Amino acid sequence: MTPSRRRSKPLRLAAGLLVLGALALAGCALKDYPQSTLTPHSDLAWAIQHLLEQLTFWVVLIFVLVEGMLIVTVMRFRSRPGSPEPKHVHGNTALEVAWTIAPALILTFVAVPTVLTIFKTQAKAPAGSLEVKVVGHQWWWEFQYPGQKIVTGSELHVPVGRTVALSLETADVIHSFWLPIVGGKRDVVPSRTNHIWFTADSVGVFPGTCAEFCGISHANMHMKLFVDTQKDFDAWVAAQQQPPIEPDSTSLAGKGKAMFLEVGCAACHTISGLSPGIIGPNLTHVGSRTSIAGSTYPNHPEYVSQWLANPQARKPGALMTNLGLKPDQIAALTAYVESLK
Amino acid sequence: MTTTTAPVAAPAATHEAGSPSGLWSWLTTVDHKRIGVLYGVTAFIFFLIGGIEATLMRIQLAKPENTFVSPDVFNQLFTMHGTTMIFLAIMPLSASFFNFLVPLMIGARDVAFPRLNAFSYWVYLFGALFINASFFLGGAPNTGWFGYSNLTSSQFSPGHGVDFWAVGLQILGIASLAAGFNFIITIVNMRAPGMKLMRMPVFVWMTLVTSFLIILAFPVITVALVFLLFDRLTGTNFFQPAMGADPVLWQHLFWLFGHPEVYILILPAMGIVSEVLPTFSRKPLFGYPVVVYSGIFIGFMGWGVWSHHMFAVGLGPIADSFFALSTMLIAIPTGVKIFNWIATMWGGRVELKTAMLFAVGFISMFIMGGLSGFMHASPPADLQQTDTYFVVAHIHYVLFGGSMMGIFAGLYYWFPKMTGRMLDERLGKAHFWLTLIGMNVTFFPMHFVGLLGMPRRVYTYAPNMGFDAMNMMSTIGVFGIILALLFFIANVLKSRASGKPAGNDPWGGSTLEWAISSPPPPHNFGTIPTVHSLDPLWAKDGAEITRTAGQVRGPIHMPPGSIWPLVAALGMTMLMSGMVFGWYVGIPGLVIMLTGLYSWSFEPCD
Amino acid sequence: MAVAAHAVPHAAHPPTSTGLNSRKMLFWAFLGSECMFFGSLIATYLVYRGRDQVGPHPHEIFSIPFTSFSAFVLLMSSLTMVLALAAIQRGDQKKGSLWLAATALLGMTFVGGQCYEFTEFFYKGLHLQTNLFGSTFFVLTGFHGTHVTVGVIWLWTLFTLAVRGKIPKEKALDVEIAGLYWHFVDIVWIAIFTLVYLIQ
Amino acid sequence: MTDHEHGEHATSEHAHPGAKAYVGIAVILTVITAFEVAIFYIPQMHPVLVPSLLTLSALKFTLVVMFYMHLKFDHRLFSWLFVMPMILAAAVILALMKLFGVF
Ligand code: HEA
Ligand code: HEA
Ligand code: HEC
Ligand code: CUA
Ligand SMILES: [Cu+2]
Repeated sequence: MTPSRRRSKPLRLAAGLLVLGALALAGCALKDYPQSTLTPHSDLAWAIQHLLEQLTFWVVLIFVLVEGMLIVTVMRFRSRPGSPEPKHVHGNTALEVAWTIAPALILTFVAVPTVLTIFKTQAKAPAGSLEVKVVGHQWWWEFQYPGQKIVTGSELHVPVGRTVALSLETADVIHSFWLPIVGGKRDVVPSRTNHIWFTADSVGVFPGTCAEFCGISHANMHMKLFVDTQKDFDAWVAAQQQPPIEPDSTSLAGKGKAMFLEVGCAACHTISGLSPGIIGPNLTHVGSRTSIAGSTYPNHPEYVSQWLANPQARKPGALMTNLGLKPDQIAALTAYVESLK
Repeated sequence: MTTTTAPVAAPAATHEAGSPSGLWSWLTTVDHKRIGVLYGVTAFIFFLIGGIEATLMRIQLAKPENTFVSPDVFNQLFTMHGTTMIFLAIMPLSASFFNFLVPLMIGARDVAFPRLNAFSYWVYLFGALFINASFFLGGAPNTGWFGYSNLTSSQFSPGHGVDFWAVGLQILGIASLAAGFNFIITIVNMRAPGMKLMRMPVFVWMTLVTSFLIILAFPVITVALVFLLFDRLTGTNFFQPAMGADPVLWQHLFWLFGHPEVYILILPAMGIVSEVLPTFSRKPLFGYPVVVYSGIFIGFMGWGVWSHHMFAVGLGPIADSFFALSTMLIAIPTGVKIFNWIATMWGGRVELKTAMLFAVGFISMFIMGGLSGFMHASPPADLQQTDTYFVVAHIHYVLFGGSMMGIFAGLYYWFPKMTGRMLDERLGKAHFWLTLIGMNVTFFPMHFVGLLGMPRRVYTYAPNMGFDAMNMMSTIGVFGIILALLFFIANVLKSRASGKPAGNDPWGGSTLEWAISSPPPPHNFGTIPTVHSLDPLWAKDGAEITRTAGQVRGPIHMPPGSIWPLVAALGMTMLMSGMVFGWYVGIPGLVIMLTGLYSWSFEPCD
Repeated sequence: MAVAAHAVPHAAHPPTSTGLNSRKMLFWAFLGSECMFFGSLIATYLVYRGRDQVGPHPHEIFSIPFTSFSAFVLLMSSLTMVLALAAIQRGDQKKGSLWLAATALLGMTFVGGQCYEFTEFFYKGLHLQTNLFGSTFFVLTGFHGTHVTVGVIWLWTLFTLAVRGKIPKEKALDVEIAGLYWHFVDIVWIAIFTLVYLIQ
Repeated sequence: MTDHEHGEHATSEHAHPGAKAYVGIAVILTVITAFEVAIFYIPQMHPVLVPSLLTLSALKFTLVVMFYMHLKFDHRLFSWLFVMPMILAAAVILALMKLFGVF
């Protein structure tokens, strides 16, 4: 599907008007509603949007008609002094057949596009798509680019206009991967691998989140989608493929590096060539991210040191141990983490 | 209460003689009307508790990054809110109506198994107390009302919350099953002469369908919970992915139960509304057979749609399409019911008494909830909606706007029959309008906040997401609902203190219960009426039925009261709670249960 | 359920709408409900079959001759049960009690066989926790065995009553209902024997 | 027991088969069981193992329900009460097997 939308059909126009009218507050105000499902930015999201528009059209129509009928009936036949005793009508076959068939017809109008969309969106991803493996963890997302040999966390980078095929897995419990802007949810389920694919159609940064209750910090399991131009994406890939930055061993960051191995961070975090831990996010280029810890903290020295001092403070239940670090240790570690661009 | 050999006397005298009071008489009662009242009062209290839990959640969500309750407490709140509302409030409120009304409507003296009926109530009460006790014993369950595995495994949910939940639901399941069997047999076997199946009031039909759903759906959740408990208590592998298990099996078993369950919650309300509308339109139900068949069809179809709760799981396009189509199909019989209800009012003389207002409110709000359900039924669209507040909006329009409004319609309609006193119409109307406004202010914004990306079951949200205003609105709305409920409570208290006496038939209803005094005597009908038509009291012989129904001709045997159902229920609850508390509760429970059952079995019946 | 069913007042009930006995109807409804119970258990067994990474696997430990014998025993207990009922219905409590005892004994043989089988499997390394097969197999057959055990207790209760002459012809329904339960337990085993043991 | 029940029993009792028929059915059941086990052990039968075992056990099932549980002779309502849930249970089993890709 192409990004440009044609709404020639009157039905679609009406539907669009209804959606956009009824949901005026959504009115493309991505700025105000960054996680909105009503501002599609990919073929998948558009496919859903078209279906939603038709659904909304019918549903609103039925709603107006039936509620109208209800209200009119109640008003018109309200008991007034002197109203006659009603006739005892027991039914009317023709009428009853009619109002069985009418919904059945509407149902077909909805069912057909539904099934078509199901098969279209769940088809195999086109060959040559960018493959990314998503792994849900309590309570952060991991992204692996097997072709590019990149592992990162919480922030997914994709190029605009190229199909991205995600395969989705979990490391612990069920989560649900959801980036509203590019399409619907897919659960990540232990012992299963799920799939979803989309082609993002405009550049930008969009929030997403975990949508299946997954424990105490379910509310803090966010992520960000970066839709980059091909050029920016290539640059990002190239940067991620670099070995981690080697800080000067006398600098604060350098001290932090030593400490990283000393206090036990290495047990949980991978930094290429330095440590193999896999419990927490890969930190090789953590400094290049805009947010950390499931996008709950902006990536800023102040927040990083808060995080290191007490991971559970803002993110209850976070599975990173509170190592009881002293302020100077935190300062050094923060400097090191921030240096890992 | 022992054998009531009522003398051939005025009904009033029998009434006095046959209604002993005092605590003991309530503990030993096997009278379906008293059990109905017990169910109703208990369930309403749990409804308030569930509502208070909701209110606490709403306060927490009023503004972003609020810290009114801790995340863990929030998770306990929504889990217990859902569990309480569904299993401890709506289902038993419906059961309260089944109990009170079904024997009256079919012209019976009691249910088929009065002591089983008492047993069912006591099991429900003890199960409800048990599951709520968890709040004080180390934390309530916190994994949501559908407790998806493998989050519920002992690895990810150590502590006893989930055990309380699983054992509690098992106990409540026994209560529901007992009631389900009882009502099936009562309806099939205890009808008055001439009360053919197609002359039964729609409410009785819906009770029958609901009871079948109960006895067929609860075994499935029982098995799922057995697996869960085995996993947690003995280390089996039913939901252990590491051992090759698939946690999705839980979802299938749960929703195989769970979807029929939502029709268990709505069909009784549809039955109630089908009784209220004709009475206040002064016109028989339009298309009675079709309404009945639609109800049966809904109950039947309810078995083939469960995976619409699992569209995000990735079942594949064929399964998704199948379940989408079967789900959409349910819109047809539901629509038929709605059109028939409207047609019932069309050409009638619509009296907007409070009961009628709630019935019309039910239709109106249920359409809303049904249509959002219809939107969920389209899997691609649902992928954007599932697990967001859009679903929360759907469930509250069908459950609060539907089931609860229906139940209030029934309460206003039958309260005079149950207590002998009228409710105040002015307070009632205030209750209705405040409920209608309050619920829409609370739940309507949830559609939008959901479509705008707010997931459900989050204890907090960020300030820059655009969720603030609508959440605040929802929270404000709850206070409207609270106010409405306070009006209702005041109304009930006022009626108890100084309500107008109701007389036999304050509304001019068509069904048999209106032929006898309010509240009815323990034996219900002095003379069991013979039914010749669908609306017996509106038929030619209606006056005759009313005249004779109260007359007692000859001795009437009523089953004596018994304490053993309570004892057996207590023992059973203790036995099962032993899974959480240990053998020193379980073993005495077993002994008490066996004592109860044994004494019950060999107790002389009359 | 069983005991509850007993408790129903037998006398002084006005005739029922269908002319059918309420207790018997309750029991059929109960068996319908039980179908869903065992259906879910069997479904789980079948869904999980063959997903184990670790043994023992069914074909490694099932002993078909032994289980065939058990199945046969249970099948024959259905025969003795129906003969017991026929005797009681004729008013022959003596023969009735003998057949009841025979049924209970056959049931006990079956349960004994199951205990033996479980122990055997246990020694061959199949525990509840070993793998999915262990979990699903033991829970499914365990629930069936529990049903048989409840039935055995029920049968002995009836036996003591019949021996003391307390189940006259008019109370044949008490035996009939126990019989329904017993046959149901038997047919569940017919299903389990085929689906679990023979079709591996 | 009420007169009513007597009445109902009287009618159904007459129709009940006698001891001979019961034994006859037991013999059939035994033969079928033997046959089932035989199929299990005869390699030539393995291509049709599943369908034949299912058919045979369904046959056994039906015999017990119809004759030992008297459904054949009893009121139709009892058949409904039992057979509908049974069909539902079978449907659930099949649906779950399908959904989990067993077949
Ligand atoms: C009283 C309870 C009740 C009732 C009656 C319903 C009724 C329906 N429900 Fe709902 N549902 C719930 C309670 C209920 N539901 C609950 C509690 C959940 C959430 C569980 C959880 O996750 O916690 C849920 C979730 C839920 C989902 C899963 C959403 C998700 O999690 O992603 C779906 C998906 O299909 C759905 C669909 C439907 C449909 C199609 C109906 C239909 O029966 C509605 C039919 C009615 C109408 C359609 C309106 C009237 C009809 C007409 C006026 C005729 C013309 C109409 C048309 C042609 C469309 N429901
Ligand atoms: C029958 C069902 C039912 C009913 C009636 C309600 C009623 C309400 N629900 Fe319910 N709700 C569910 C069933 C129901 N809910 C279910 C199944 C879920 C899903 C749970 C899950 O995710 O697991 C849910 C989830 C749910 C959520 C989402 C939680 C989350 O996902 O994080 C919210 C949030 O606002 C909510 C709010 C409310 C509110 C405000 C009401 C109000 O209508 C409540 C009104 C009642 C009161 C306000 C009580 C009145 C109190 C008084 C009158 C006080 C007097 C008393 C004293 C003085 C002691 N509910
Ligand atoms: C017990 C394992 C463990 C240890 C030890 C540990 N971490 Fe972590 N770390 C985690 C986990 C798990 C997360 C993800 C938490 C979340 O977002 O919920 C994390 C997240 C982080 C993040 C945010 C990364 C991102 O992209 O989101 C940083 C930075 C970090 N840890 C640094 C450190 C440092 C520095 C140390 C040593 C002082 C350390 N960690 C020790 C497990 C650990
Ligand atoms: Cu992960 Cu919610
Ligand atoms: Cu559903």
